[in-house]
Amino acid sequence: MKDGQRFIDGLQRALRAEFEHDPLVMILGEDVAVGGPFGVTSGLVDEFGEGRVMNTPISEESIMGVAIGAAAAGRRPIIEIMFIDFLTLAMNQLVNHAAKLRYMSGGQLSIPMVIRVQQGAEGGWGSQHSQSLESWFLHVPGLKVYTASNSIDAESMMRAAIQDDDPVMFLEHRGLYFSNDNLILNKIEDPEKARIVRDGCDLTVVSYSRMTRECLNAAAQLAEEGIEAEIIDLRSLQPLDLDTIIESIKKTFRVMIVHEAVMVGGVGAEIAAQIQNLAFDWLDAPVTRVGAPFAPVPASPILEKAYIPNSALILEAARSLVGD
Amino acid sequence: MKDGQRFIDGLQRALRAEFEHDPLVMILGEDVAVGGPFGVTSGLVDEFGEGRVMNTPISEESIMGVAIGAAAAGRRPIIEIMFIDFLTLAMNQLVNHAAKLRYMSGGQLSIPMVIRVQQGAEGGWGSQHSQSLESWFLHVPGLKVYTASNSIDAESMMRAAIQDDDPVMFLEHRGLYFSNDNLILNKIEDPEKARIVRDGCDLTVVSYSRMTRECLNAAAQLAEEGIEAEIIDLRSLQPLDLDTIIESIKKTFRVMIVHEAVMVGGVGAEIAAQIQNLAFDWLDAPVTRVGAPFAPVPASPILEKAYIPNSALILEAARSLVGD
Amino acid sequence: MYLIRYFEERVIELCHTKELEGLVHVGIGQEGVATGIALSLKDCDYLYGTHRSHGHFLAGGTDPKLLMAELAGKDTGLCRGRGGSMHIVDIPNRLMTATGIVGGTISLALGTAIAKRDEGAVVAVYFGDGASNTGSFHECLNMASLWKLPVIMVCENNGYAEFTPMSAHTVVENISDHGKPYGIPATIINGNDVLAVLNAANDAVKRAREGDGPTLIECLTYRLRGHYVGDPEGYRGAQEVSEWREKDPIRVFSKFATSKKFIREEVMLEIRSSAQRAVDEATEFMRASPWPDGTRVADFVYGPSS
Amino acid sequence: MYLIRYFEERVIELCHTKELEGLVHVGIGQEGVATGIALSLKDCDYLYGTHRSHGHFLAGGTDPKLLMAELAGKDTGLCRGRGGSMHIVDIPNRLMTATGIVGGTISLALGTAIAKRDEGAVVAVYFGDGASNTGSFHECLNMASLWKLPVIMVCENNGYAEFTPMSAHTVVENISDHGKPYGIPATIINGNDVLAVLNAANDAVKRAREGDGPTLIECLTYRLRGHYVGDPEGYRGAQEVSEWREKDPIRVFSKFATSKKFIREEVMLEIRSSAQRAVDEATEFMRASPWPDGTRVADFVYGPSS
Ligand SMILES: Cc1ncc(C[n+]2csc(CCOP(=O)(O)OP(=O)(O)O)c2C)c(N)n1
Ligand SMILES: Cc1ncc(C[n+]2csc(CCOP(=O)(O)OP(=O)(O)O)c2C)c(N)n1
Ligand SMILES: [Mg+2]
Ligand SMILES: [Mg+2]
Repeated sequence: MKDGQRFIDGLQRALRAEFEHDPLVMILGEDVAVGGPFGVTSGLVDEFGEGRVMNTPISEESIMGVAIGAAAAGRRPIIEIMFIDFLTLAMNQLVNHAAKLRYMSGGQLSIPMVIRVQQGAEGGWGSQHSQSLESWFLHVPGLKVYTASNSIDAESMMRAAIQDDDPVMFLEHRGLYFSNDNLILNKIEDPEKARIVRDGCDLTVVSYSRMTRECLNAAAQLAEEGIEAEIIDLRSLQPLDLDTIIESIKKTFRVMIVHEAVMVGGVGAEIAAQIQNLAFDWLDAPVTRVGAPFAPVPASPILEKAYIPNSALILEAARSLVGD
Repeated sequence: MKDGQRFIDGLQRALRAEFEHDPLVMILGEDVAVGGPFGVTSGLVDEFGEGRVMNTPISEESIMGVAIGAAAAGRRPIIEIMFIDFLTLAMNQLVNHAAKLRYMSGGQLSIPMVIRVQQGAEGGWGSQHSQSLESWFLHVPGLKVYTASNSIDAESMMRAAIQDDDPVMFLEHRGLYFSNDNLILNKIEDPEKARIVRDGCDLTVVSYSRMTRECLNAAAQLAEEGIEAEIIDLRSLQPLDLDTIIESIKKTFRVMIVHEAVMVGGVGAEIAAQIQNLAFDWLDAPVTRVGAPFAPVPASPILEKAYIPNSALILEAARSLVGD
Repeated sequence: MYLIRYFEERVIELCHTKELEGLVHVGIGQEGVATGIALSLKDCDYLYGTHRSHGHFLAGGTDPKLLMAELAGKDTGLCRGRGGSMHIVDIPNRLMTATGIVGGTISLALGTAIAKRDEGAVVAVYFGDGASNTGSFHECLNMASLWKLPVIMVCENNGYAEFTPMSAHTVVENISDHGKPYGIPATIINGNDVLAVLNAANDAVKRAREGDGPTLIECLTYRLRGHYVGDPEGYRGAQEVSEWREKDPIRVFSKFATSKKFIREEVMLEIRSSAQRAVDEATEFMRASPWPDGTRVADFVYGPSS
Repeated sequence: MYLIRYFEERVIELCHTKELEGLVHVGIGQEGVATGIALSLKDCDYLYGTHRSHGHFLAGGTDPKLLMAELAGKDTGLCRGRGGSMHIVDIPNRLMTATGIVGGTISLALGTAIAKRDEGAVVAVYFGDGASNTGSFHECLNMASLWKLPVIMVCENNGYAEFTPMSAHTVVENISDHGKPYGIPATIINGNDVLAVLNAANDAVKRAREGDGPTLIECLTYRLRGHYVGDPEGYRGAQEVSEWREKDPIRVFSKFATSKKFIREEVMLEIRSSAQRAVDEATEFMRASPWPDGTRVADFVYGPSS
C-alpha cells in the first residue's frame, strides 16, 4: 500500500498546503496538537506552532464559538470535532451563529471556517461514537456540507473548504481514513460537483462517503449479472448537484440512493423528493432508498454488521429496482 | 372568544389533568413556576408545589439531562424548552441519552418524558427565536414527534405524550397559543393517527401545526375556483401515518406537502420520498412541496411575511399542481 | 448616556404604537455600564453584546439612525432589516454582534481575541447574571485563563434572569466569585456609577493589553423597565423599582458632574437636547426609510463567491 | 479490587486477540476509587459511570459474566450486546448507565436524585479531570447546590484527558476548587487509598442522606494503562508510569492489610484466586454465549406499548 494514497494522506496534504499558503489558517480541537486520535493533524504543531494548532479543553460548545469568533475577525479556523456524536454539544454555536451571522448582519460578517467531523460506524464503537447526522445540516441555511470517498477528493475538497468564505462541514468517515483508493481518479476542480465514479446504463446509484465504495462492490457483482450501474459520488451534500443526477436518470430511468445514515429523514429523502419532482416523467420505477434501519448504532459486531448497509443489501435493492 | 377553545387552553387542561392523574408527573424549565413567557404553565406551582413545578437556571444541556435522569428513575418529567432555537444547546442529552438509553441498555431503561418546545416564526423575533427544526428529530430513532394545530389535539395529544413510555417532543407553535379553534373537531384517541380536517377529491394537502390553518384558508379560496382540496393534519410526525395519506392520494392522485420549516431537508422531503415509493402508480403529478426559502428567518416584518409560507403561496402551488 | 436613555424610551413608545415589532429588550437603568466600558476601549478593540445591546452599541459609536431603522426592519438598518433588536452588528465600529442566545457571545469574544491579540486589540463581552448559569460561560473562563486572552468579561448583574431573581437561579453570592478557581482577576463594582465602571474597565484593558490575560468585571445594576417591552413585571414590587430609581446612573452622574462643576449646567442641557435631537432624527430617518424587498429574503445566506 | 484488576487485564488480552472489539477504556490503577465509593453506598442508592466504568460496575455488584458478555457483544450481555463497553447499564444493581459522552452523566445523576430523594436514596456520579472542562459540570454544580440534592460527585482525577495532561487543559489547581463558589463541600483525597476514599464517601453519603446536599470528592489517581486499549501512550514517560506503579492502590492496600494483619495472607490469596476464577468463568460464559440475532437489530428502540 502506497501511503500517499490513503484518505488520511489526502487530508494531511490539504491541511499542510493551506497552512503554508495562508497564514490566517489555524486549527483547534481536542488533542489536535498531538495529532488527534487518528493522527490527521500529526506534525502540524511542530511545523506551524501552537499559535496555529491549538489544543482545546473538552468544551465543544465553546470551542465552536471560539472558532466562529476567530473567523468573524478574519482568521480561517478549522475546528476538529472528534466524533460527530459530540457535535450535538456544539449545535447552538454552529446553527445559531456560524450559519446565521452573515445573514443576520445583512452581509457584514463572513464566517470562513471548516468544521472537520469524524463520523460513521466501524469497529463496534457503539451508539455514541458512530452516528451519521449529515442530513440535519442540509436543513440549515448558511452551512455547506462536503464529504469525500477517496484521497483525491479529500485533498481537493478540503482545500476548497478552507478557502471558502462560508462555514463548511467536512465529514470524514472513520472507516476510510486508512483505506487506499481503489481507483485512479482525476481531480475535479469544483468541490460542489458530483463525480461519476462508474458509468452504466441500467440504473443510477447515488451515494457518498464510504457507501460509494460499497456501491462499487455491488456494481461489480451486478455487472456479472449483466446489470450496469452508473454510480454517482455526490461529494457535496449542500449544495447538491442535482443536474448530474438527473442527467444520469435520463439515461437509466431508474435510481437509488444509498447512505449509511438512518434512512428515515436522511439525505436520501431530500434527493428522492427532488428527483421525483425534476424527473417525474423519466422514472420507470420509484426512487429507491437504502439506509440504516431505524435504530441507534449497536455495539455488538454482529449487530453492527447487520445494521450498516452493505453491498448485499445494495445488490438486492438494485435487482428489485431493475426488475420493477 | 371563548377562552376554553384556545390552543393554550387545551395544553393547560392536559397538563392539569395529568398532574392530577399521576403524581409522578413533574415539569421543569426556565421560569415555568411563573408560567413561562406565554403562561402555559400558569398556576401549576400553586396547585402542585415547587417539588413538581421546578424553575431551572439557564442551563439547557443540563436540565435536559436532569429530566432524563428523573425519567430513568421512574418519574414522568416534562421539560419546557422556551424556544426550539435553544434546543440546539440540549441536543447532546436529547439525542445521545434520551433517544438511545432504552436501546443501549437492551431495554432495561425507559425514558418517559415530554420535551415541550415552543417554536415557529411570528412577530419578527428574528433568526434565533423563530426556527422550525422538527425534521432533525424524525431522523433520531428513539424519539417521537407530536404537533397540534388546534386545542382539541393539543389537549389529547399532550395527555398521550405524558403517558407515553418514550421521549416525545411536543412542538407548540407560538402563533397558535392564543388562537381560537375555527372548527368543531372530534377527539381522535390515537395520537399517532393523522386527521382529515377537510374532505376533497381534487388534491391532497398534507400539513401540520400552524400551516394546517393556512391550508384551510387556501382551500376555501380553491373551493370557490371549483377545486376541492382534502387536507390532512399529520399531528404525529414520528411515527408518520402514511396510510391516511396514501388512502387520500388514491382518491385525488395529486398531493402537496406544506410546512413552515425550510423546504430543503424538511419533513416534506421524507413524506415525498415515501409517497412516491408507496403510491408511484397513483400519482398524476410529482409530489409538490411548499416550505420556507433557504434562509434563516429574518427579523423585519416585511421580510418575515415574505418568508413564511402563506395561503397565497399554497394557492399558487395547488393551482399549478391541479393544472399539471 | 442621555442618548441611550432617550433612544430606548423612544423605542418603547414605538413598540406601543407598533411601529417597531419583535422581541425588544431595553437596558434603561443600565446605561452606566455600557458607557463606562465603551469609554475604556480604543478604536482597535472589539465588543460583543447580548440580547439587550442597544446601549452597548450606541455607546460604542453606532449611528442611532441605522440602529432605529434596523429595529424597525427597514432596508437602511444596520443589518438591512435581517437582524432586528437582538442581532445587531456594526462592523465599522467593531461591534461584532449582539445575540439572542444567553451567554452565546462569550466564546465568540475569545475567538476574536485569539485572532487579534497580535495586533494589540482587546475584546470586551457582555453577559448577564442569568448567563452565569450557562455552561459556556465556565468553559470560557477556563479557556480565557488557559490562553491568557485579552478579554474583558463584563457581567451586567441586574439581579434577574427574566422573571427569576438571582437568589432563585444560583446560590453563588457574587458572579465574580467564578473567577477565583481560574485565577482570573475579578472585581465587583457599582454599575450605576459610570466612573467606577470606567476605572475598572481601564484597569482590565491595561492588563489585557499588556498580555496579562482576562478580567471579570461584575457590575451591579438594575433594569428599571421590564425584561422585554410588554413585560407585566408581576415578579417584583414597585418599592424595589423605586428604590433603584434613586440610583439611576444618569441622575447620579448628572448630579455629581454638575454639583462638582465638572460639567456646566448649560452644557448638560445642551447634551440632553442634542441627544433628544439625535433620537428625533433617528425616528425620522427610520420612518422615511424604505422596507426591504421581500423577494430578496434569501440574500446574504452565503457569500458572493457561492 | 482484584476482581476489577484481573477482569480488566483479561479484557486487554481479549482485545488483543480480537475476541473483544470496540473502543475500550480500562481503569487499571484506579480501582481504589471504584471500590471505596461502592462500599459507601446502600442498596437503595444509585450510581452513574463514565466511559471508563467496568470497575465502577463490578464494584457495584455487576456480574462479571454479564459484563464480559456485553463487552463481546453477545446476546447474554447486560444490554443484549447493544451497549458495549461505554454504555453499560445494570438496573438490578441500580447502576444507571455509563456513557460515551464525557461529563454526560452528571446531570442525569441530578435528575435521579430529584426523583428518589424522598425515598432516602443517594446518587453517586463519576467524572474525570477532563470532564471538569465541560460546561455541563458547572451547570450541575449550580443546580445541585441550588436544590440541595443528595448527590456525590466523584472526580477521578488521573491527571490526563486523553493525551492531554491536566496542566494543559486547565489552570485550575484542584478540581475541587470548583465547589467553592457554590458552597459545595469538597475534599481532595488520595484516590489510590481505598480507605481514604471510603471515609470521604461515607461523610458525603451521610451529608446527602441527611438532606445537606451535594459533595464533591476529588480522588487523585492514575491510569496505569493507555487511555484506550491500543493507545501508544506517546504523551507520557515510562518514569512517570513506574512511579505511579509504586502507588498502585491494590498493592498499597494489600500490603497495609496483611502487614497490619487485618486480612490474613491465606485469605488474601483466596480472594485473589477467587477473583481469578470469576474472570475465567466470565470469559467462558462470554465464549459460550450466542450472538444476538442480526434481524433483531431494531428491537428496543421504543417501548413495548409503541
Ligand atoms: C440559551 C437561552 N436560553 C434562554 C433564553 C431566554 N431568555 C432570554 S433573556 C433570559 C434571561 C437572561 O438573564 P441575564 O443573563 O441576567 O440577562 P438580562 O436579561 O437580565 O439582561 C432568558 C432566560 C435565551 N434567550 N437563550
Ligand atoms: C463530549 C465528549 N468530547 C470528547 C470525547 C472524547 N474523549 C473521550 S475520553 C476523553 C478524555 C476524558 O478525560 P477525563 O474526563 O479526565 O476522563 P479519563 O479518560 O481520564 O478517565 C475525551 C476527550 C468524548 N467522549 N465526549
Ligand atoms: Mg440579569
Ligand atoms: Mg482524566
